Amino acid sequence: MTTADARAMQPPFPAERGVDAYNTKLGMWVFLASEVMFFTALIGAYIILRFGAPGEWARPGTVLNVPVTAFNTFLLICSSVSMVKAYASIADGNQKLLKFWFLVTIICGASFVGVQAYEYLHLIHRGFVPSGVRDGSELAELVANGTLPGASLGLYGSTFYTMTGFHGFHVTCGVISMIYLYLTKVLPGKYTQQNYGGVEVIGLYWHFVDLVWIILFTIVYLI
Amino acid sequence: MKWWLPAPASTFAGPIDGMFTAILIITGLAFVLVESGLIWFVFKYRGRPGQKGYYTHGNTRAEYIWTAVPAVVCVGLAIVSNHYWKQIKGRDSVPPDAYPIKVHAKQFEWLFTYPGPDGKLGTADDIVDVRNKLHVPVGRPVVLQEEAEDVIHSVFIPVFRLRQDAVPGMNIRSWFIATVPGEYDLACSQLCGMGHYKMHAKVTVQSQADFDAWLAKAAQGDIE
Amino acid sequence: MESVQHKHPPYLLIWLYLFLLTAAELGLAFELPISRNLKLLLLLGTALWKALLVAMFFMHLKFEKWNLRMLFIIPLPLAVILVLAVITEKIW
Amino acid sequence: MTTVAGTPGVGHTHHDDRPFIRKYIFSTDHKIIGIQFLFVSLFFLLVGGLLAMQIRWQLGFPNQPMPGGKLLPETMAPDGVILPEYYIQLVTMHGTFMVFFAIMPLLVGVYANFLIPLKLGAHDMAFPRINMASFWAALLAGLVMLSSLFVPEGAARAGWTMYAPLSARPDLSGAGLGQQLWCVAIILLGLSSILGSLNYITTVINMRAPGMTWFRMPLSIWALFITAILGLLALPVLSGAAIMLLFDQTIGTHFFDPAAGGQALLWQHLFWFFGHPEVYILILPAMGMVSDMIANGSRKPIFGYHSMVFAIIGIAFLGWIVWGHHMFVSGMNPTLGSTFMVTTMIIAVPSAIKTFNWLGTMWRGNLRFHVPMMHAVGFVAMFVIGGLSGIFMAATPVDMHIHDTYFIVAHIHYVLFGGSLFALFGAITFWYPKMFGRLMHEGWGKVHFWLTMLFYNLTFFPMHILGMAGHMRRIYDPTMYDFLKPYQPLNHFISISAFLLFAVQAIFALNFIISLFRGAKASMNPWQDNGLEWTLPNPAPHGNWAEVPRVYRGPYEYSHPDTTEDFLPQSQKLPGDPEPAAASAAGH
Repeated sequence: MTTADARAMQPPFPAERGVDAYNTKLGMWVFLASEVMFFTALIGAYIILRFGAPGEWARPGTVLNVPVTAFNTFLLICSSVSMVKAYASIADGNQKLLKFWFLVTIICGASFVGVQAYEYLHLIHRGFVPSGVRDGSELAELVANGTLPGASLGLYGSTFYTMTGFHGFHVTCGVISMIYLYLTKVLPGKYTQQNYGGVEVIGLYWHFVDLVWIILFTIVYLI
Repeated sequence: MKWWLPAPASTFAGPIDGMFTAILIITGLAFVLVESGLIWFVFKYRGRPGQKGYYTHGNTRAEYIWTAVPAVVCVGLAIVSNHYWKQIKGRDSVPPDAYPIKVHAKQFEWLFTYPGPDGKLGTADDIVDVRNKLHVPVGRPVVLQEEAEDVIHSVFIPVFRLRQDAVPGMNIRSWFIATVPGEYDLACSQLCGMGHYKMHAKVTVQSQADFDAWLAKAAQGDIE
Repeated sequence: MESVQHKHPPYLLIWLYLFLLTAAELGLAFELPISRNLKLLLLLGTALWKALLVAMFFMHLKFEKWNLRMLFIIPLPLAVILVLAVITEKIW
Repeated sequence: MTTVAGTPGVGHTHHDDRPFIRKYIFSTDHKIIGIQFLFVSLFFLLVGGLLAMQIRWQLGFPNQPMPGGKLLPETMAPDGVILPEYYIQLVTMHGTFMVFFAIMPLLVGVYANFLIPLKLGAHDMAFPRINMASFWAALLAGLVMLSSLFVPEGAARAGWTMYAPLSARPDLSGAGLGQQLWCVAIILLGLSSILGSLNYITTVINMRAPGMTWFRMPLSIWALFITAILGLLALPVLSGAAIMLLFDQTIGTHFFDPAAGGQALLWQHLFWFFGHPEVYILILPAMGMVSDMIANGSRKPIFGYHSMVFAIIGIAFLGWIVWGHHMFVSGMNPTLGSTFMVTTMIIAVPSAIKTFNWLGTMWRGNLRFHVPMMHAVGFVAMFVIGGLSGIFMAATPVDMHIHDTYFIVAHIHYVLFGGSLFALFGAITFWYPKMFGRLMHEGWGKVHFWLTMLFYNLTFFPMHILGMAGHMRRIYDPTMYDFLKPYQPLNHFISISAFLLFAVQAIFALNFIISLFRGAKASMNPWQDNGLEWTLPNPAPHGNWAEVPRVYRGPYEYSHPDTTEDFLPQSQKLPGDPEPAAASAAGH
């Protein structure tokens, strides 16, 4: 037997370790990776369409109500920090603080959804709809008298409602799951200093939703 | 029935058919090599009771070879492809003196607009919307300016080896030089609705004189 | 999970940081008389910085192993490739 | 066998007293879910096949009444003659069913579910309930898609690639509800695939048995793992695109509407950004399972295990940057076209490596031609043709001529039928005993293989000739064109071959069904394989192992010089083997 043969006969045996994350946490991270690609499709379409838009894009603040949404952004950031405080509390074994911070998170999250619903209603009332601008509405007049560039408003409506709508959907799902966890796990005191995976995992999801909003707020409302 | 590509009728046919043949030879060799190896192994190493296989986990040198050879061949093909691709579809490939014809595609017909005597599209003497009849002069660059009204269509002229989608919202230029006078088929090759199969036009390649005569008649409304 | 008193990052400070950055963004978007491109760059930079803060501290990526971080990093170049490639469509 | 020491405990002790509905219908057992996927996707394979037969009838016998066509309603085929609007529904739904509801779930739904825990020595998936949800979402998606054939205006009509704006405009395509149901079904399927993928990935990373290091995983698991990553990252893009398309159809958005500034090519970019990884989702698991079957049939270790793994990873990586080769003539930026052409040429290399390594595995082997091995060798032979014909399309100038012709149709069927489906016939036969405890009939299996091989080639090889002549895809009546008229006899021939190909699949179906009840009882390890799954009784019990198995070596130790037998199971301890550390079994 030649040396090459002998080398070739060594079976491949390197040893290594896993990623040191328990199943649900790893599963959530994997899920978030796929969420990144989902929002890539939506945000990517927005960037691409805006680059190729037929006319000038409406300036920030002309269609959307930025102060209200800035307040909403603030709410979501607060809910993120309260979520991480809830996590820190139970990691230190403090049930009482966990209940408090978890509830704060739910309230902030639910308020975010509420404010967004209000924003949508208001926008639709002004005539801003997914297909662009409704005929005979307040915004249609602005387009007619030339204060609002009209050529790209169809794309504006399409991308705005799709992106923020799906973000809102994610927030809603998050709030519902948190309410469920609050009633079935947090209030009965089922999370302990030894077992608080659920808080960490829902937290990961919640922070991710917050992270997406940080990007969306900047590129949709401010640019 | 021919067992080969259609008879060529444009200058693109040369390089494209040449590349087709070259790839056919290369892949044919690979095909024969692999399949004959497979068949040979199947017979030579067929199982016999009481015998064992040769215990090996591989051979690095052999693997290097069969990684490198396909890599070199593929990169070579890529270089050749890119060379011709730039000539055919490249950014600046359209000859400046090319004769422009506007192609307006819609469900389910082709409307061709020819420039009038001034040789420019978009002027008053254009012969507009000639239905399903593409006439081109032989031996002269022609550039199709393709646009679509409703959905995506695709200009496909097999004898020219020419294919280019016409996309709504875009104006796409696609050029060729016809070499053989005659009557050919132009087909839509992108599914465009239920009438897709019948969206075809006749291509007539004719001498410059015949073409000019036809154009003069077409200007009078007689496109036959 | 071991039952020791954890040392946590200063979450409230990060919250303040995020709050200030958001305020800065709002100011940038409306008030500053600088060129549009610079504004764009600054806004995107701030947004990415905020996103990074959330990912690093709130999602604890700073404290995870590299192979877990990879999970989150892998999709990002794909996203960039997709957007950049398609954008060239309108620029070429 | 030299020694039985270290063989893990088999024979599950606890009595399985779950009620029938929890055990077989709403089961969380990965094996049952895999079998559920198997039945459901075989059903959709049949649906797709029936649609294909109608397509072939129209092409081979244009405008003649189809036998049995009178059963179809007036809106599809009055007097049995297929209408053009029904024909484009046929091509659309054939592609959709075969890609999304037959091949993909057959490869991923069935075998990722069935094999990953069994081959890695895990009790079940990481998230059994999510796994169950994934199955039911897929079934629901399939039923929604099926129902779209029966709505008033008929099913989606824009081809399986659903190019906008045709798909986005009911007034232009002629189908409103059908197109919407297509989008809904695809979004549901995306959800199902993502749930499945996150399960597979977590399981592979976290639930491997002690000693099952990354490079001791069978290639089937490597392929399924990488496939899961592709699915995880590609499907959301399709879902996003389908959502935009659905909104364009229903609430009046303008993503793909050029009149309002939308971009028609955006759909193509998004679709193929998903679609090209999808292509590898449809072939990588087949490659992995073929590797297992070829090593088993050759009684030899796989040749170049590491380069096989790296080839899979390389394909997966390159698969993300070649999507534009579907769009060379779409009006895409030609410089981008050059880039995609180069990457496409390069992706041929890892496929070549795999092919040569399979040959290397058979070289100096002691080949056993059981039915799975025959299909695996058939896979290699056919995949080579499909792979090589891909090079013609990768060469951009040549693609100008053969794009959207039957050359492409031939190529995709050589890869998906000659490739994936042959691998699947082999895989079904190979793991049948572990699923159902019985063997499929060997003789009929061989008859099925040879007849399929024959008619398959008679069906699809002549399509290359048609494609070279310029025969377009998706046309209802080729006799409309002067340049295609001479080729009608060939179309005729292809159609007859296709009918025969379909007919001989009855052998497989009958063999599959009859063997369920009458097949010979299988022994624990009928193929004398090394995988962990063969240390379990047939069919494997719920929870798989009473005691987690330990793994001492790689998966392909056939004809090892130290043993008298020509196989050496992964969990069999030889005297010199060190005990594995328990580190990789984290996550419980």
